[in-house]
Amino acid sequence: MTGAWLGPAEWQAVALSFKVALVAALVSLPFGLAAAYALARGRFPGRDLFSALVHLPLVLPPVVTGYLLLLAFGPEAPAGRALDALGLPLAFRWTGAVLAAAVMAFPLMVRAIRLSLEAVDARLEEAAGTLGAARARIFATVILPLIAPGLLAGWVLAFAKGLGEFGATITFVANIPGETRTIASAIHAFLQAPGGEGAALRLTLVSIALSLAALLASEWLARRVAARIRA
Amino acid sequence: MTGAWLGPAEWQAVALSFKVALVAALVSLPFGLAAAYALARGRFPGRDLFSALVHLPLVLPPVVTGYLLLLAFGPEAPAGRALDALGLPLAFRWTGAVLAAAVMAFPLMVRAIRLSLEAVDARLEEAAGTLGAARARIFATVILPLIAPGLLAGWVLAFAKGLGEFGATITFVANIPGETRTIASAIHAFLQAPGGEGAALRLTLVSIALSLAALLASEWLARRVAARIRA
Amino acid sequence: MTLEVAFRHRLSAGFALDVAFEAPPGVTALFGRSGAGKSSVLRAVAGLLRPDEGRIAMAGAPVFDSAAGVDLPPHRRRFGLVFQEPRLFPHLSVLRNLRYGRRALGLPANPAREAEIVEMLGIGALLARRPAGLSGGEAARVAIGRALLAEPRLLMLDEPFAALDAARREEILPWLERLRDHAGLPILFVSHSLPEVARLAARIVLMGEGRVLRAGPAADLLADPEAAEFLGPREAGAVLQGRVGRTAPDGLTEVRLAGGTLHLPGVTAAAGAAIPVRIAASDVILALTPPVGLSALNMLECRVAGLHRGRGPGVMVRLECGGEALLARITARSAEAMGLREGLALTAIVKSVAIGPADLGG
Amino acid sequence: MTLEVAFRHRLSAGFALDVAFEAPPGVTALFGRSGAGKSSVLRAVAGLLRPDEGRIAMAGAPVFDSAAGVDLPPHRRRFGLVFQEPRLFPHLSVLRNLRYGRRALGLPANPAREAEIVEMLGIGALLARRPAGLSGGEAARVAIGRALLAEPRLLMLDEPFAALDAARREEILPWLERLRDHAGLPILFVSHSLPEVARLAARIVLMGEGRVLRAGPAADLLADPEAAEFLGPREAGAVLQGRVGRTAPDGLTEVRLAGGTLHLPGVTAAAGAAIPVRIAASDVILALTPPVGLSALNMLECRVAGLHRGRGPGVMVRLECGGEALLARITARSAEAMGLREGLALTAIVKSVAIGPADLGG
Amino acid sequence: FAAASLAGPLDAASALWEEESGHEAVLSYGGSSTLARQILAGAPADVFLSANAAWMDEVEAAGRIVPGSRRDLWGNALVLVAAAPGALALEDLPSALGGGRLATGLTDSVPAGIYAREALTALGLWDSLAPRLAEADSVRAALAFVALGAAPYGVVYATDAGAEPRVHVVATFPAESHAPITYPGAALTPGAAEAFLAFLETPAARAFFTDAGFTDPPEPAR
Ligand SMILES: Nc1ncnc2c1ncn2[C@@H]1O[C@H](COP(=O)(O)OP(=O)(O)OP(=O)(O)O)[C@@H](O)[C@H]1O
Ligand SMILES: Nc1ncnc2c1ncn2[C@@H]1O[C@H](COP(=O)(O)OP(=O)(O)OP(=O)(O)O)[C@@H](O)[C@H]1O
Ligand SMILES: [Mg+2]
Ligand SMILES: [Mg+2]
Repeated sequence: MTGAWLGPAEWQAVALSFKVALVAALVSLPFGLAAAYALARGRFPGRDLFSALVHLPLVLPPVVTGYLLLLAFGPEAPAGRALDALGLPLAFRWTGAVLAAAVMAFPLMVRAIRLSLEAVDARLEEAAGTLGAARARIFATVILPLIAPGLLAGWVLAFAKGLGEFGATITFVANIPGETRTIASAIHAFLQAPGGEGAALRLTLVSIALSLAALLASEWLARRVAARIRA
Repeated sequence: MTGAWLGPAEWQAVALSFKVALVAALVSLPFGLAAAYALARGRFPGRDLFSALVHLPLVLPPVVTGYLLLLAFGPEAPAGRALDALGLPLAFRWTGAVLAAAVMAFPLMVRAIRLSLEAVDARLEEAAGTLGAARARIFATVILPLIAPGLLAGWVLAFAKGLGEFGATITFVANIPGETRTIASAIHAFLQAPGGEGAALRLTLVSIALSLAALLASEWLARRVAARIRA
Repeated sequence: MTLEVAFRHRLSAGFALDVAFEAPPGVTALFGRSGAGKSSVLRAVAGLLRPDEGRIAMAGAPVFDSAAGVDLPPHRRRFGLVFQEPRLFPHLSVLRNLRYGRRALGLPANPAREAEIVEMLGIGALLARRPAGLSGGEAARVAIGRALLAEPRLLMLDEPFAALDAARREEILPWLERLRDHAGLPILFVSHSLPEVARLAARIVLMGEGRVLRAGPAADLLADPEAAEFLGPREAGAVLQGRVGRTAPDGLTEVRLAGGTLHLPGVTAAAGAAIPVRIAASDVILALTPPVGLSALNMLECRVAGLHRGRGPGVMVRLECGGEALLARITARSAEAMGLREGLALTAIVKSVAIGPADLGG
Repeated sequence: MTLEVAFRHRLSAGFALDVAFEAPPGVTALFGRSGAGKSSVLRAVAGLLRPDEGRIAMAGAPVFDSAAGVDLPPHRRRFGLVFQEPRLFPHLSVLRNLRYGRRALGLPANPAREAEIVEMLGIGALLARRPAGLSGGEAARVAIGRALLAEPRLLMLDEPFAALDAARREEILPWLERLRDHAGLPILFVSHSLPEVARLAARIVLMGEGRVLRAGPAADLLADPEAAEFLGPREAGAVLQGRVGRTAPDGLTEVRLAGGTLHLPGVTAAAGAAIPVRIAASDVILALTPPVGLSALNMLECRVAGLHRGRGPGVMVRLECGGEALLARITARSAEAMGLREGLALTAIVKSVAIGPADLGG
Repeated sequence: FAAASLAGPLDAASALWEEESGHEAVLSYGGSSTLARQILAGAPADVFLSANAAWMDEVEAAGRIVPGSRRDLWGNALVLVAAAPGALALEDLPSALGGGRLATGLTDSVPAGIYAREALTALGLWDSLAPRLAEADSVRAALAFVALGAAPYGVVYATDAGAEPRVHVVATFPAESHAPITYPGAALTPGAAEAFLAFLETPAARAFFTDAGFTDPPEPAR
């Protein structure tokens, strides 16, 4: 899997994809955690609606999600303008690709974290409370370490999805070399033209290698976490 | 959300989507369970590779997955021919759409089930063993009931993904009304043709309604399962 | 620093709690059969169970009051609770489990106290380990240490010694006695062992089916022949006030009671100190005339104050020895043969070694 | 139907098991301090821990043999194990927990036995409930019932009564005695309560730091003054062979020993039956001349067979009463005052009610 | 199998054909590349209506079409659209863009993108505009960028521009600036498929397409 047969433009796509997937997975982690906590523990009206909203990117065709993102965060939309003013322009920028990837991966991440949260033994939280730990401390010192497997799993899913995401990304931020042309976009573009299969295959292999690396890292981390608890 | 403003062709797509998502989610459940079990408990060489393979549909652009499915299960491919001979033709049939949806949803389902499996208290399995239960019985009477939340979550993710899946489906089995033209394909097609936004929006709403219903059903079931354990 | 508890709570269609008692500084034992509601009361006091109605107050300040809408969360109450199961944090080492409370409360480290508690519990070799591999008794000890180190305003112990061997119990009990005597905090103690309860508790709350059957000073309850029905006749006994005298070179210490002097081994209290001495009813032998040539050193001159026939072949004899009450459980046959009747003077024989350290204190 | 256990296993860098003992039908007690390795031995016997090397065989057939490469999975061994924690299945009702073993083994339902066990454990009101809301003692009882109903070839009980009140223990112990006497299966019993062990166990395996310190018949070990060091001096005692005589209308039953006749309450065995009687060393008072006018009914004529000074103010006196050994623990001061020496004839006084049902059996 | 951009008029035309011939027409829309690959993999399609010639060439080269049945059915024009009405000389495009981007289809794969690149190259604008493109997955997506204000200008087909009320045609690329835009069709099976193709060339059928903005196929077919 050396780079000899990848052109510089392809390497650029690989590096960009890696960046986009990594940042998307990292940035969405706190939001995913918050949403998962609200869904697992919260008892608020509209909880089911919120759950549905979180699942939406899974249910809708990616193009629709991308279109909705364009409507909400396009340069003309209020949200887009506000972020732009805050120094975080999204339109046709890699940051937009990050948003698209994060949104598409969000339901997967939330579900993974939520399953872990639901498995946390409430009796340990009670014990922490009687030892003087407030809610926030219980969360940081008991819940968070115990849901590490779910966070890791959510992170891996989001990273993998970030590598593979294409429909929403291209619809939202197009396919601009060096800015928003990710591996997935590039593969898609190659497949659109007759004879592009070879280049598409090479990029596919790179993509698999990247995700395999992420996966191995996460499995290794998960085993360390599990070993800490068992030993 | 009455049908007055949906034409018969659109209703057909809705019914088909529902069927495809439902069947895909149900059929992939045992496979997802087996894969999750192997990943959570198995200690075999190539486990990480297997894990990577399971994640592949997430990492690859859906078009690539669809194309690979076409190459593997197309009418002229050996696997496709074999299944055809067994009375299970896939190519350009709704069964193929089921396969595409199931494959795309597989990583999500496996991860959900795996997280639940990893949370099962091994001490209960030990207890079952000393009471005379063989592995298979422990699986059926202890593990399976305890991972019900994960199975449900996996099922919902797969169903939602089945509704939203489009890239792999259209690439593998095209977009044939009544056979493989799902809601997502239809939405996509509407968006491609000038003036289709209205129809696309209506179908999107139907899709959201369907997934909301599935979600509510699953949350309700999950609460019942949890209540059974807590009360 | 007195804990006041009075609340009702419906746990299920068939089971409701309805309790009211007070726990001043010192040990208050919750005693009762399995399923009586002891752990549920502790949960309510700790803030883990929200009663339907009632009031729970510490030193006059309510931590829960349904009428006033007060309900402090557990961490604001600072009530330590050693649960019936260890509930250790699986992801933290034993040492970090022990220190969890201090860190949560922002208390400064207290290495001396930590070392003392680790030593007392015999968990020094386990500090670096994770809870998963600990034996049942090891985990129980770590859980005790974790609660003690958090320096709570109130300590609740739910059958803390159930998984411990007798020798370890004998190491922890004196420590708890010191804590009780010096820290001035209320301790709620749940145990199925009456000797332990008799040794530690100044007050006993006897529970049954979610209610308080009896509550009062341990000496009264243990010496009350009618409470024996709930405590179990084999466990009844009296608590007498003793004053420590000199300790002879052979290790026996004089303890003076109103009715005579006892010679007891293993007394650690200083000379001159007042200590309560529990004498189990089944450890007392009665003699019409003071016997001679007997290995038992301890004899008290008493007078029969009452006879209580229970079910079965036993009789509970209430004695009055120099103004204090003593209980003796003998067979009806002996009572008849000896012609026991109210007012009869006789000698109560107590084997010195039958009063072990587990029956001293109070 | 004898269990043979001999294996080594390294649990961690600092702790290794190295045990060998046999358990014939009847109760074999595993006794030892917390962390001694008792639960780990049970895990190995059950097939939940695979020893590094050794052999575990039941009725001559190995269930584990590292040399022969035999290692039956737990369900093929059919060894019942009541764990130190209840480990109930949270998703099943109490009733389905109880029936789990029978269903797994394909055994036909046995409503009579089920009713009997439910009644003995007092869990009839819980059958429809899920384990989550049970109290500690309730869960422990369900776990006992679940193992009993599976009709194992071997029963292992890991501190089964730790969470139970004395009254409930008294209901379960006779039942276990009947099981022991009639089912002919080996029972491994872990407990920190020596009275329980003395009552149930025919053999004792004394463990410490992963090794067997002593193993042998309970009567020998309990009467061995040197084993008292491990068992705790307060717990030492002798087991004598008695024969049940007639029961008087006042509820006292004659039990004839070689050295005399005891009058005991609460004996359930039929007249003519041979029963072992345990007399704790601390429950014996010695008299140079048979005293009169005493409430204690039980006196045995004995001769001093030996004196063992331990640490502290106590002396263990070994007595020979009609050919059987008896232990008495008295103070050194009394021994001196009475001029005790080997061969001296004297009377041992045992309070009848001091020998409760918990000390009968063996 | 038909290119997705033909959807509206083709639906109408095939409905008419069903009425007239009694045959049933089952239409499957998709991207030309997807459809071509499916045909190459053995899809049971009878007719292939492609949005570009290259993929039809592939299918023809693979021997999948009924010899002689290939024909160019329709043509289309390439236009420059903007969110605001007005007119713009094409050579002023780079300066008019300002800091914005020019929305197109993928310029090396999506047909409309390829035509756009040819046109911009021919007009000498490619070098200055290439770094300022926003290449979309489809013409529709490119159009959406303009319609939603994400990009000030876009290069799309005249047919798409006409159907989107939020954009306005500000310039039309000269036909000679790019390869002729054609929609070739071919029968993959003999019989009814060939009849259907023939039907599409009847005036009645053509009317649906001209109404939607399609032009006659450019002469001569490539
Ligand atoms: N997986 C393990 N890793 C390391 N040490 C272990 C492991 N399992 C058990 N031990 C240690 O082995 C010793 C024996 O444990 P075991 O549970 O058998 O004790 P036990 O005799 O049952 O004690 P208790 O009376 O407290 O239940 C303990 O010191 C324990 O910490
Ligand atoms: N959530 C609940 N739902 C229904 N019943 C409950 C619930 N929690 C406790 N109970 C019942 O309340 C009673 C009291 O339980 P609790 O745990 O307080 O008993 P306990 O006195 O601590 O007993 P033990 O000595 O066995 O630990 C029990 O019968 C128990 O089954
Ligand atoms: Mg309790
Ligand atoms: Mg143990």
